[in-house]
Amino acid sequence: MSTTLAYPPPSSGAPPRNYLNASYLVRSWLLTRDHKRIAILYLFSVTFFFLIGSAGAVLMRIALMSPNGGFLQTETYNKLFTMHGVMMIFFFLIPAVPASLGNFLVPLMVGARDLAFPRLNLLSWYLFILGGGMVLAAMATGGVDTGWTFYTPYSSVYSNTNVIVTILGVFVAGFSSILTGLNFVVTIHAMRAPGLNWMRLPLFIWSTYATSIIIILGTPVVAITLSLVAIERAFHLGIFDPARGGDPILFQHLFWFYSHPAVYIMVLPAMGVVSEIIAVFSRKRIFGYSAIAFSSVAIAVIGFLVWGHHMFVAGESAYVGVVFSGLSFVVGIPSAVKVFNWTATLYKGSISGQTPMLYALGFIGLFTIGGLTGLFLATLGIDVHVHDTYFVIAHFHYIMVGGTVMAFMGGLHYWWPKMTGRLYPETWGKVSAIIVFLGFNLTFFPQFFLGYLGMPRRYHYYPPEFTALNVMSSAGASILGVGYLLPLCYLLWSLKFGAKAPANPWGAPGLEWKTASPPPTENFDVTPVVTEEAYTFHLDQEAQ
Amino acid sequence: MTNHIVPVKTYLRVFAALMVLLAATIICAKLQFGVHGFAIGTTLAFAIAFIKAVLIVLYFMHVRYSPRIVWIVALAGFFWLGILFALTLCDYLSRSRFEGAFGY
Amino acid sequence: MSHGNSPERLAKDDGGHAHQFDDASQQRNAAILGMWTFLCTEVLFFGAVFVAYTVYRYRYPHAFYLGATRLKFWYGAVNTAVLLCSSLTMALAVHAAAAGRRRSTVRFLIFTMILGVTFLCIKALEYHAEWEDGLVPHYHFNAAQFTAPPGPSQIVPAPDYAANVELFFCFYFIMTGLHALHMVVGIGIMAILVAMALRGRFSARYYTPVEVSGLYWHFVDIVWVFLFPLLYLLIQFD
Amino acid sequence: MNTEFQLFPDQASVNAAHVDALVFFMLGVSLFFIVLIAGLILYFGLRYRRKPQDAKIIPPPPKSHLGLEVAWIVIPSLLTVVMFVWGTRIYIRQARAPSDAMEIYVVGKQWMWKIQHPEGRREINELHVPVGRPIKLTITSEDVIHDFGIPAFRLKKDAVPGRYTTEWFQATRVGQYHLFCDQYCGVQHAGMTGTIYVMEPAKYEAWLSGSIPEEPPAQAGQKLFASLGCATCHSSQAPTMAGLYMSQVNILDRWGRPATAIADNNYLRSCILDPRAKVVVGYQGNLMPSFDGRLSEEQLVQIIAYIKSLQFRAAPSQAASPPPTQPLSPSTQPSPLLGK
Repeated sequence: MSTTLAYPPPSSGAPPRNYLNASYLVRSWLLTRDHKRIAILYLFSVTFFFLIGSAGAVLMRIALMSPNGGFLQTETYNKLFTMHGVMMIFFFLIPAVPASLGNFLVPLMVGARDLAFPRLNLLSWYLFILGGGMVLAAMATGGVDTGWTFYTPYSSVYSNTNVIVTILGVFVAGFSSILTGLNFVVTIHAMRAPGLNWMRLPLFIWSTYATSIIIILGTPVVAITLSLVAIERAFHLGIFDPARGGDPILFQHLFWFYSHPAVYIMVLPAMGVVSEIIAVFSRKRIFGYSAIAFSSVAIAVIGFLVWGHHMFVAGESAYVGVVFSGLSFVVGIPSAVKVFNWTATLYKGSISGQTPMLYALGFIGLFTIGGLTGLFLATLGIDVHVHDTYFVIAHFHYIMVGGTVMAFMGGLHYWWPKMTGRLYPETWGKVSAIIVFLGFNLTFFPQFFLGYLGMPRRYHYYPPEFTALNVMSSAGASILGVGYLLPLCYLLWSLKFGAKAPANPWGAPGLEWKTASPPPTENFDVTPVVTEEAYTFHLDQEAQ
Repeated sequence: MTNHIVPVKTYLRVFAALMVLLAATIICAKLQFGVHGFAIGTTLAFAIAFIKAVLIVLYFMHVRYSPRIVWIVALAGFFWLGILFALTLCDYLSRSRFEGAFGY
Repeated sequence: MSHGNSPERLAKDDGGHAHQFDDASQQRNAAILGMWTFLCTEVLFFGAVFVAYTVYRYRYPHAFYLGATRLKFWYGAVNTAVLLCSSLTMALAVHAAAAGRRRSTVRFLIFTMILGVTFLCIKALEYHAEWEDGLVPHYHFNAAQFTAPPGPSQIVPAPDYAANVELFFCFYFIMTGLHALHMVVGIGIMAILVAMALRGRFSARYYTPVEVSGLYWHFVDIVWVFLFPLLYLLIQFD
Repeated sequence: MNTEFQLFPDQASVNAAHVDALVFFMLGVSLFFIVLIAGLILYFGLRYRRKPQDAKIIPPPPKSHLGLEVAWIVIPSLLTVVMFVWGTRIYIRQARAPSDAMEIYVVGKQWMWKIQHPEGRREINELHVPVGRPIKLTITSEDVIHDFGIPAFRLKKDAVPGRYTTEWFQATRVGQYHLFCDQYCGVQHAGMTGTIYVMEPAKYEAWLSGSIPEEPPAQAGQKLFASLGCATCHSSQAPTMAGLYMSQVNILDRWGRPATAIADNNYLRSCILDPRAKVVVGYQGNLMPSFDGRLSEEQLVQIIAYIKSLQFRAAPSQAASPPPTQPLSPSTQPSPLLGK
């Protein structure tokens, strides 16, 4: 393993050369193969898609304030929830943490100069943009009204909206995600720094690795399944059409084979982020490192065995329903283990309540609620009642918004100094973290009640007795919106006006903090050699 | 991953085996196997296909001479495909049998 | 060494490597692992269609059997042989590349391409014959031919019986079409390899692209090895 | 129906009480863990917060504690086993309708529910049922997937085109309750709602007779059975229908091997629509024509109701034993379909 200087040291006087000031040409960004620049490209793209998806959510929440559906037409409402789902799931939640933070951090954390296949990495971003563009084009030219689940035969025969283009967009984005996962797996296997064995890897790497396994093995299935729907529509075949011998339940099997594990694609990297933050802001090695590491892999594997719990009332056999219910409980255990381990890490730590830590602690609380309500959905008798109601909506928003987005925000603040070389304003950070937490709970907690009362999802108008809870939820959404807009403003502000960040502002032990902020293009002046376990704190790492 | 060079003779032997197996498939397809013809014939056809695939993977694709990680990756794809097959068919195979028993 | 501003450039014959790797062997390992990982996704990609096909074949065994009897068995058998031959020539191309024999590498790559094109031509002939026979779903599907199978009694078969045969042909065209698409991509890759080999880009120390493309080609071959019994060798159950 | 603000839904069926009991158990467990985790986070966060004078202190790394780690794997696992078993019992009880249940047929289409009572009365988007009596719904759809959900009964089931699904309930409280379509089915999905009227049995009878009764489905099915010419064969060359419903039938399964099937709704439906899917042993030579496309979903349901009405109450027999005029067996006589 080479330990020579990877690039010439900066000449004195000039500002140190880093990946951001290496070149300012637009071309140098659009043709970059630097994983850090691609991460920034992803960060901007997912933020853009997040804003589009959020706009859909805002309009829906306004419409749902009145039981007759407010100012929207029903067709429009249906297209909005489809757009919200497709954008948020395929173009924000799935790539958010892995493709932006993960792209930036994986090579840094394993002590490599780049990902294994930088050109594939760039291609992956272009595919992502192409896919997103196709979906946006489909939205702009009339929209889609199938819901993000594209259930047949509605999507394949009955809907007369832009299903094919949307599906192809999701298909292309799927390949983007496969390329990213492939890059991570190979990088983590083949390019770790000397001394960095598996049990010394940061937990973020473990969770990214587990995520990549799911991406690689799950995404192709949904890609081909959705293509079959597109083919069925385009060529008038009867693959899933019951009128011509097809079985719509088969579509659901193939769809959920990916789309349930996709939930773990979204939340596993978030768990990795939280593990990093909890350790650093308690200045303690994470309690039960190996339990957390292996539980990530366990979730990745068991997560593939539970998809049928989306189909308990769909007409799958009662026998297989029992099997899937049992397996669904099993996948809850590794998640519970993680929560207990994070909590135990705090014990006798030196806890600093800075913004990333607030987000991480919020994550644990909200993820706990999301996980426990998941048990209700795994329970056959109860799922029959709450399936396809707002209970499900509330549950998965607790996991995805309360979990993934909280962790994404926490991670963004935590690594912001490293990515941009600037510090964000701490007070604003704390204030908006608290606003997000409160707004989130006000938005989604009432939906548990709505769901148990029986309000179905994807309803544009509803019986009047559900009004009060819906209004509460919409009120919460407005607070949540403020909570998201504030960071957008002050983070952009800090790019120009923020204080210069030191190499290691948090006193964190990871390899990514051993190089400059922002890092040079080649990441490390000297290939690092790892001699300790992850999260071994030393006084010389003290915040500067 | 060592740079193991497989002798040409090995390739030719594997190829000969593949052609023999192909001939066997064709013969099996043209034979009638009596009472359980369907089960025997189908099993044979897929067993032969499986052996062919294993030969190609082990020799042409050099897995036999590759480190453990390549074995694991190669098996992982088929293992996950197995999950998809098993649990999906679990539904279809149990439908008729249990629909009566559970009352619908 | 190729660090610096042009990190991706590969040194020619000295077993050079891209900047992100420490040495050529790490790069080769990464490339091979990467291709295997990609093949994993391909297994699931084809696998999902196989699962759908299996479910329907289990549901409609009669119709699927009848559909299979209308396929051109010998076209399929000959194509299997052609593909197995191409796998051999591909393996020999990798072998020659590993030994640093450029001319031999090029020759075997071209053999492989020719066999691949032969496969596609036979497939095209077969598709043509199926169009003539009215077996192409929706566009040229003659359902009437599946309404009166020969038998001792005067049966009026189910109208959706023909639809089930049509379902078989949907899967036939989707599966073989996907496979043919992969063949086309493989032949394109080989054309690039030939060009690279002619320019002397490979050596006994650096031939990873040939090796990795070989893995892909063999995988496409394996898919056909399973497609053949799956589509052509359906057995009458009586 | 309760149109006031409420936080907990009406509990109006036997099943609803079972589900709620389990929900309260799980809520208790969940609350315990939420309070535990949130409490510990708050407590640790305050108790061990970094004070300015601690800036230079690195706390010692955690010691591993096997007992603790085992405990928090085992205890949640045991709790989930309880939830699993309890929830599955409810589900299985709910999957098996009592044999004396009154059967009502439900057909969903974009965007309405068409319902027919055993006595013939039809309704749209409304379902009147007597209190205290088990009611079995047989559900299908004419177009896309719908879902027949009744929150007050803690019940829902998808209406899948091309097959029958069922659900059953026993209402315990007189009143009006919501009916929702719970599976997104197109533009007016939110409008595919209705009302369940649970009535005293006497009032239900009055309601039934309150209008001109339409033909009961079984009776309509009998007429169809005659007019379509079914009766011609299903007395001599084809299996008789008497006592067939829910009996065990010897058939040739998908693989052409002898097998048995229960002659339930889905079996009868597939026999009518695709007679060769499951051929009764001994009748391979004389397959019935398919009626696919010639019968509406409602007519299909009526024929099945008629077949059901022909059940023997005593001495259930093997309805499908081959008549002596057709001494064929699968080994000697290949199915004509395959005789190529």
